[in-house]
Amino acid sequence: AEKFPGVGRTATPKEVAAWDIDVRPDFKGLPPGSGTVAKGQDIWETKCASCHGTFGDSNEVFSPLAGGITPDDIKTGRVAKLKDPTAGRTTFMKVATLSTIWDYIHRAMPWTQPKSLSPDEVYSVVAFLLNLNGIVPDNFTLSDKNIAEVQQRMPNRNGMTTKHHLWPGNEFGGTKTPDTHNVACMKDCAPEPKVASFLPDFARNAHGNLAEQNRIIGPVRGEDTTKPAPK
Amino acid sequence: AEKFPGVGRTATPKEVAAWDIDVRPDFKGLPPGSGTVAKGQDIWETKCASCHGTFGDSNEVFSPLAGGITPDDIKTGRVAKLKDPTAGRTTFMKVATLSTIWDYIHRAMPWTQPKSLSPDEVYSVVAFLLNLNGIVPDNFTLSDKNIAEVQQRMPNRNGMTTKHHLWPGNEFGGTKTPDTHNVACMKDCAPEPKVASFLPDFARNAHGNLAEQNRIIGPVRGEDTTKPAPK
Amino acid sequence: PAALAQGNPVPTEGGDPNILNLPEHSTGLGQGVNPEGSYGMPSKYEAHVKRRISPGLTQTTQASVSFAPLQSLFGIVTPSGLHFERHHQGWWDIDPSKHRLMINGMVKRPMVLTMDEIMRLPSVSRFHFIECGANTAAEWGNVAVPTVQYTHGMLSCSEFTGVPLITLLEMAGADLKNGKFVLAEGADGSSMTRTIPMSLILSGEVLVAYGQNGEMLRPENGYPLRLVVPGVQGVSWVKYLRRIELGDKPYATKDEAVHYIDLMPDGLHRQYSNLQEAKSVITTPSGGQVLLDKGFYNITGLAWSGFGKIKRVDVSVDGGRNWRTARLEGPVHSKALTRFNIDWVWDGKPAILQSRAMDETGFVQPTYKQLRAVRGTRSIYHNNAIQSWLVQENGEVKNVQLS
Amino acid sequence: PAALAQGNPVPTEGGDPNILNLPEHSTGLGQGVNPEGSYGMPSKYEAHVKRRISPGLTQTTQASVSFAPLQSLFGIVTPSGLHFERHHQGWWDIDPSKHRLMINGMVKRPMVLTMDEIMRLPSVSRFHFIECGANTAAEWGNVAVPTVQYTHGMLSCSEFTGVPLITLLEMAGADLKNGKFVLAEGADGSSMTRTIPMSLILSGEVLVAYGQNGEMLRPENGYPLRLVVPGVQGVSWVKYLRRIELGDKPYATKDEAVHYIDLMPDGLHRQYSNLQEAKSVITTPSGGQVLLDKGFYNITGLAWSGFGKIKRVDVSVDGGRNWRTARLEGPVHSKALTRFNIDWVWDGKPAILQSRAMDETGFVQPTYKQLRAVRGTRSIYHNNAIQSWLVQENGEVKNVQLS
Ligand code: HEC
Ligand code: HEC
Ligand SMILES: [Ca+2]
Ligand SMILES: [Ca+2]
Ligand SMILES: [Ca+2]
Ligand SMILES: [Ca+2]
Ligand SMILES: [Ca+2]
Ligand SMILES: [Ca+2]
Ligand SMILES: [Co+2]
Ligand SMILES: [Co+2]
Repeated sequence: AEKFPGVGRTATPKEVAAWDIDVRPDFKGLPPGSGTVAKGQDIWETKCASCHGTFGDSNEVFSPLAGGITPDDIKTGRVAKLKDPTAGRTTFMKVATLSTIWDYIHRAMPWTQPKSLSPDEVYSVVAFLLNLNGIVPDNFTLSDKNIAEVQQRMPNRNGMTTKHHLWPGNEFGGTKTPDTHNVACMKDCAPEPKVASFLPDFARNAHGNLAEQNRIIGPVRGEDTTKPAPK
Repeated sequence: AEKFPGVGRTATPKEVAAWDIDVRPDFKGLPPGSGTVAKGQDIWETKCASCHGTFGDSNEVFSPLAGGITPDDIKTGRVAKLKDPTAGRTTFMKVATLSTIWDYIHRAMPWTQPKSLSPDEVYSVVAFLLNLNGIVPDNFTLSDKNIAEVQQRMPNRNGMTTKHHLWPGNEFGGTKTPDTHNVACMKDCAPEPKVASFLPDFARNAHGNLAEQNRIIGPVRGEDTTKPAPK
Repeated sequence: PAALAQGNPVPTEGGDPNILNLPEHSTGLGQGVNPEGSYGMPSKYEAHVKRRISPGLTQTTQASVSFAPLQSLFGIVTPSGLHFERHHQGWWDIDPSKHRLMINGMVKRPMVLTMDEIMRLPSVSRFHFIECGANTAAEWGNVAVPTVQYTHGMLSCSEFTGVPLITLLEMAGADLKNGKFVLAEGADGSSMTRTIPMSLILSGEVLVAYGQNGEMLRPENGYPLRLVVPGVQGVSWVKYLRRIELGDKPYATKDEAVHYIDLMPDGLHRQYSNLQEAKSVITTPSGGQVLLDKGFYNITGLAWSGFGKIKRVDVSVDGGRNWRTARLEGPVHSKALTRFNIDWVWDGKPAILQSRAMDETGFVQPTYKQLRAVRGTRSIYHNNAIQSWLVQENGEVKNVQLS
Repeated sequence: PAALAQGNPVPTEGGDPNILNLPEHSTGLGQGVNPEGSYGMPSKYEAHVKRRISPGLTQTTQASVSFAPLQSLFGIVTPSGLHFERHHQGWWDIDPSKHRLMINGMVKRPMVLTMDEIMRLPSVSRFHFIECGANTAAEWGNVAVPTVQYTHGMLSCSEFTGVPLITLLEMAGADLKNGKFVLAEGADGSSMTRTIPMSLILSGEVLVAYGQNGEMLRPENGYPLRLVVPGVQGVSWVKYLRRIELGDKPYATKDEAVHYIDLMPDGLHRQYSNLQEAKSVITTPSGGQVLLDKGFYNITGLAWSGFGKIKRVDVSVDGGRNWRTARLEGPVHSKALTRFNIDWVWDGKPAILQSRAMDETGFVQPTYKQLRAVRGTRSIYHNNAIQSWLVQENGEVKNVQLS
């Protein structure tokens, strides 16, 4: 006998097809198709560049998608610039899995019309982005047949680790101990404290008048940041 | 040393006088003063009758204040009509303590202008209500001097008990056990149940359309009470 | 039952159009974060989930009540926007910077505190139910109202934050040896007064509260300050609290000498009947609802006791002949609502649903028969009898009482 | 400090005018119970207690965040109207009668359920915190924002009601031997996807939730259905949940392959870093607030851990040299906010306030020094370092970091 009679029904194949759109790192879920860099550029210029910039480098609507990658990164699978504390981080500097890009553009982009692109259009625009980042040549055609090979050129493909304590369960073989090991010392624990960082005076009002961000009663008030600090 | 330095201050005598207005059953808190039934009737007719009726018997804004009391009740201090399951219950049928009436009118009436009556006005209007209920004669003057005597004529002065389980603590010497002693029987506990009371069909829509009083999703819907029950 | 279409039919076009045709929210850009100064509200599809007034119950709106929609609530927290209301002289939105609390009576030093000062003191946060003493009053004699909103809706549960009243009394140098009763007084027109039990003050349970469900009390619930008297009927939870007086005798205030007194069959009234005994009610399925279909249902409801923690709740689907023990959501808080759930497969035949609460004192919620045998039918307050809901063959659920 | 007047001066006229002159609410008739169809709102005097946007943080409002006003909240419940918001492609108010949940992947029988059906299943109600993985991100390198609303306000706690996901997977005949990862997918424009840890599903902790604080989820929080993944960063609590897929490999979705990955000093990113480690923060007094006076204060704050219950919270007022253990409000719920309180008398001299949480695993919240020693300053996510607030002589409280 059913455990919950009357509740739920079998999904039809059509229904599963309509919603099961995810694409995994091993490319399970990827629909067949293909697209060229050139076609991708057309799509990009019509449907993407307004937000992301002609070269995927705009910071106006979202952080840059392209840039920061060297030919050597493509060889090693590690983006060297990620070690540079002063460098910005583009999407392609970070992402290890090409499936992620394909899947996300297919489900979510363009931002105002998600799911409006056909698979071939997605192949095209992904090809364009790969080209922008120097991963594939100008005349490249990306398809379900060669995408696994391109994955082998992803500049940060070796840039991920799951050796940490923050995944519940053993699936990724993370570490058993946390990163830090503070102890609950109660007396004379630290030297005389020294303030190393605080907001400069000129930023006093940068988040609006804090007097208006606290209740009008209570144990405290908000600082009137429209005026200099009282003596 | 103070336990909570900086928090709170001593109340001044003026402040305590302004707010400490309660009058207890032993008449602690009662301000001196007096008032006649006749003056009370004037006040009543100007300030009270519109809501409570000329004879304190209106049910329009609130349940009746006066009525239902016999001379015998005044003797025994128990209102006999309270045993009659068909009888309504007026304020003076129930109240045991005259202080309650004085205190409440003083703090809360007239409803739209609470605390507007002087002590003498309250004495007067209480005298009027006592007279309406046959407790004091027409020419009576109620005052702080004689109010304790009048208390001895309150028709339901012996009508209260604290012999119950519902006061936390021993102050009233209540009972130690609850009224009911159900047991958590699990199997074959009761005879075949018979429905003894339910709402008649004509009342189906008396509380509005119940379909609109339940969420539009969920395990259930609300009944469409604008239509007869489905078969 | 045949009366209602299945909620999830097998699709005729090879699929549910709600799946096959992607909705606009899957193919468009949604709204932005709420602009500064907005306060979030429920979905527009939740418009039916509202407090309601019981038709004809009161003659004015300022001495009146609005009932919480228990039939549509989950868990134990009552959203503050749906908290039941009970006013004796209307509600106010009081300027908290001008509100004061006075402590006087049998204290060494009568005191005045501002809200600022009260909020500087050591505070506690606790979940408690509040139930009007007159909750379920309409049902003492007979079935009178159709739904759990009207039968049990003068009931809510919140996380309250405030200062234990004992802290304030001690600050003022209270004479706790001779002081046996405390008067609490509000600042509204009625300046509501009630005698507060000393034992609950000494136990630290009574709070002078300003917080409710993480924010300040709502104006309808006494902003900026109310008394929280766990386990005791709501009328003692004095709103707009302005004064606390310590005395050696009880006060017999209007709402403990004319109302909130329980008429017994012998014509005596019980006075100072404060505590709410163990009680429970099934909220789904409940009166006025319609089951959509035969099959599996999760019966769910609420249990509570003014005497402490709920220990157990049993549920019957055959009008009290046989019972099964429900699952309680834990941790169970003392004097707080406790949510129970139990499985049920409805076979389409008539069924009578009941729940029966037991608290940590071992007290078991009574039947109507047991309760009336002692208290008759005219006592108005403290009706904690077991509620019966009749599920009819047509799926409609009726409020019924059994013989 | 001299800068501010005392809140409760000794009266010059022999009494506080707020006491001597009765306010209109003590001498008039108040408002009636709210009319049908209204939903209660906070006092007009609470207008400052609002969610806020951090200036310049995001370029759009639909891929953005609004912060909860932790500095003004009490207890552990976040009022739903003040719950923090985080959207990746805007929020929607979805018609729940058209919403569907699909279960597919490594199951015997892929399924479709309506909201009606989900709400018929056995449900549970539990308190859990939700914290954005990027909470406190701005502070990794240096002090960047002035108040606890902006430093820690991507944090809320609610009572969630829903069905354990494992119930649904079992219904669909899930292959729990080979199925090792679950994908959760939303119905919004981004159709947000995240890989959900199987261990938390098997433990029964992961919920398919529709209820939040007694009512339905708010539209901004995923109405009518969201995943609740206790202890895990908020991005996994997929809103507008439309699909659950069981698979044998992780999914590397955009928000676990491009964002919500933690950059380490060696240039490697940590992927699938899901849990929020033990953390705490003092909410009063906190940055941007001003103490009104010397004297007694109740230091209060919140502690939480994605690894279970909070065991203890210690507080320092001298920048971490000496510590005292705070009072915890109990019962303490697993993976829920826990409120702590501790007494403090401020002598008017500079003081540095810190709180330090310990969870039931024995893990102790780290200092900035300890955290940066392993993770550097560029990992964006999972900043759970001890927060320091400097109380200055003028009463103003500053967000500071110590060397
Ligand atoms: C109207 C503005 C807009 C348009 C047009 C648009 N995008 Fe985006 N795109 C965004 C925003 C905003 C985000 C970040 C969303 C978030 O926070 O999750 C984004 C994210 C992305 C990302 C993920 C980057 C990352 O690091 O997370 C990719 C890849 C992307 N867009 C590609 C495209 C492509 C391809 C198109 C056109 C087919 C396109 N976008 C059109 C605004 C836009
Ligand atoms: C505008 C209408 C109105 C006016 C005028 C008014 N009352 Fe009332 N009165 C009420 C209402 C309504 C209540 C019930 C309040 C409650 O529910 O707590 C009440 C309650 C009372 C009670 C308590 C009765 C009980 O059983 O609880 C007394 C005594 C009383 N009024 C006396 C007076 C007197 C004396 C005056 C005039 C000086 C007066 N009232 C003027 C409306 C009014
Ligand atoms: Ca069905
Ligand atoms: Ca899939
Ligand atoms: Ca002071
Ligand atoms: Ca007094
Ligand atoms: Ca009440
Ligand atoms: Ca997040
Ligand atoms: Co009343
Ligand atoms: Co993000």
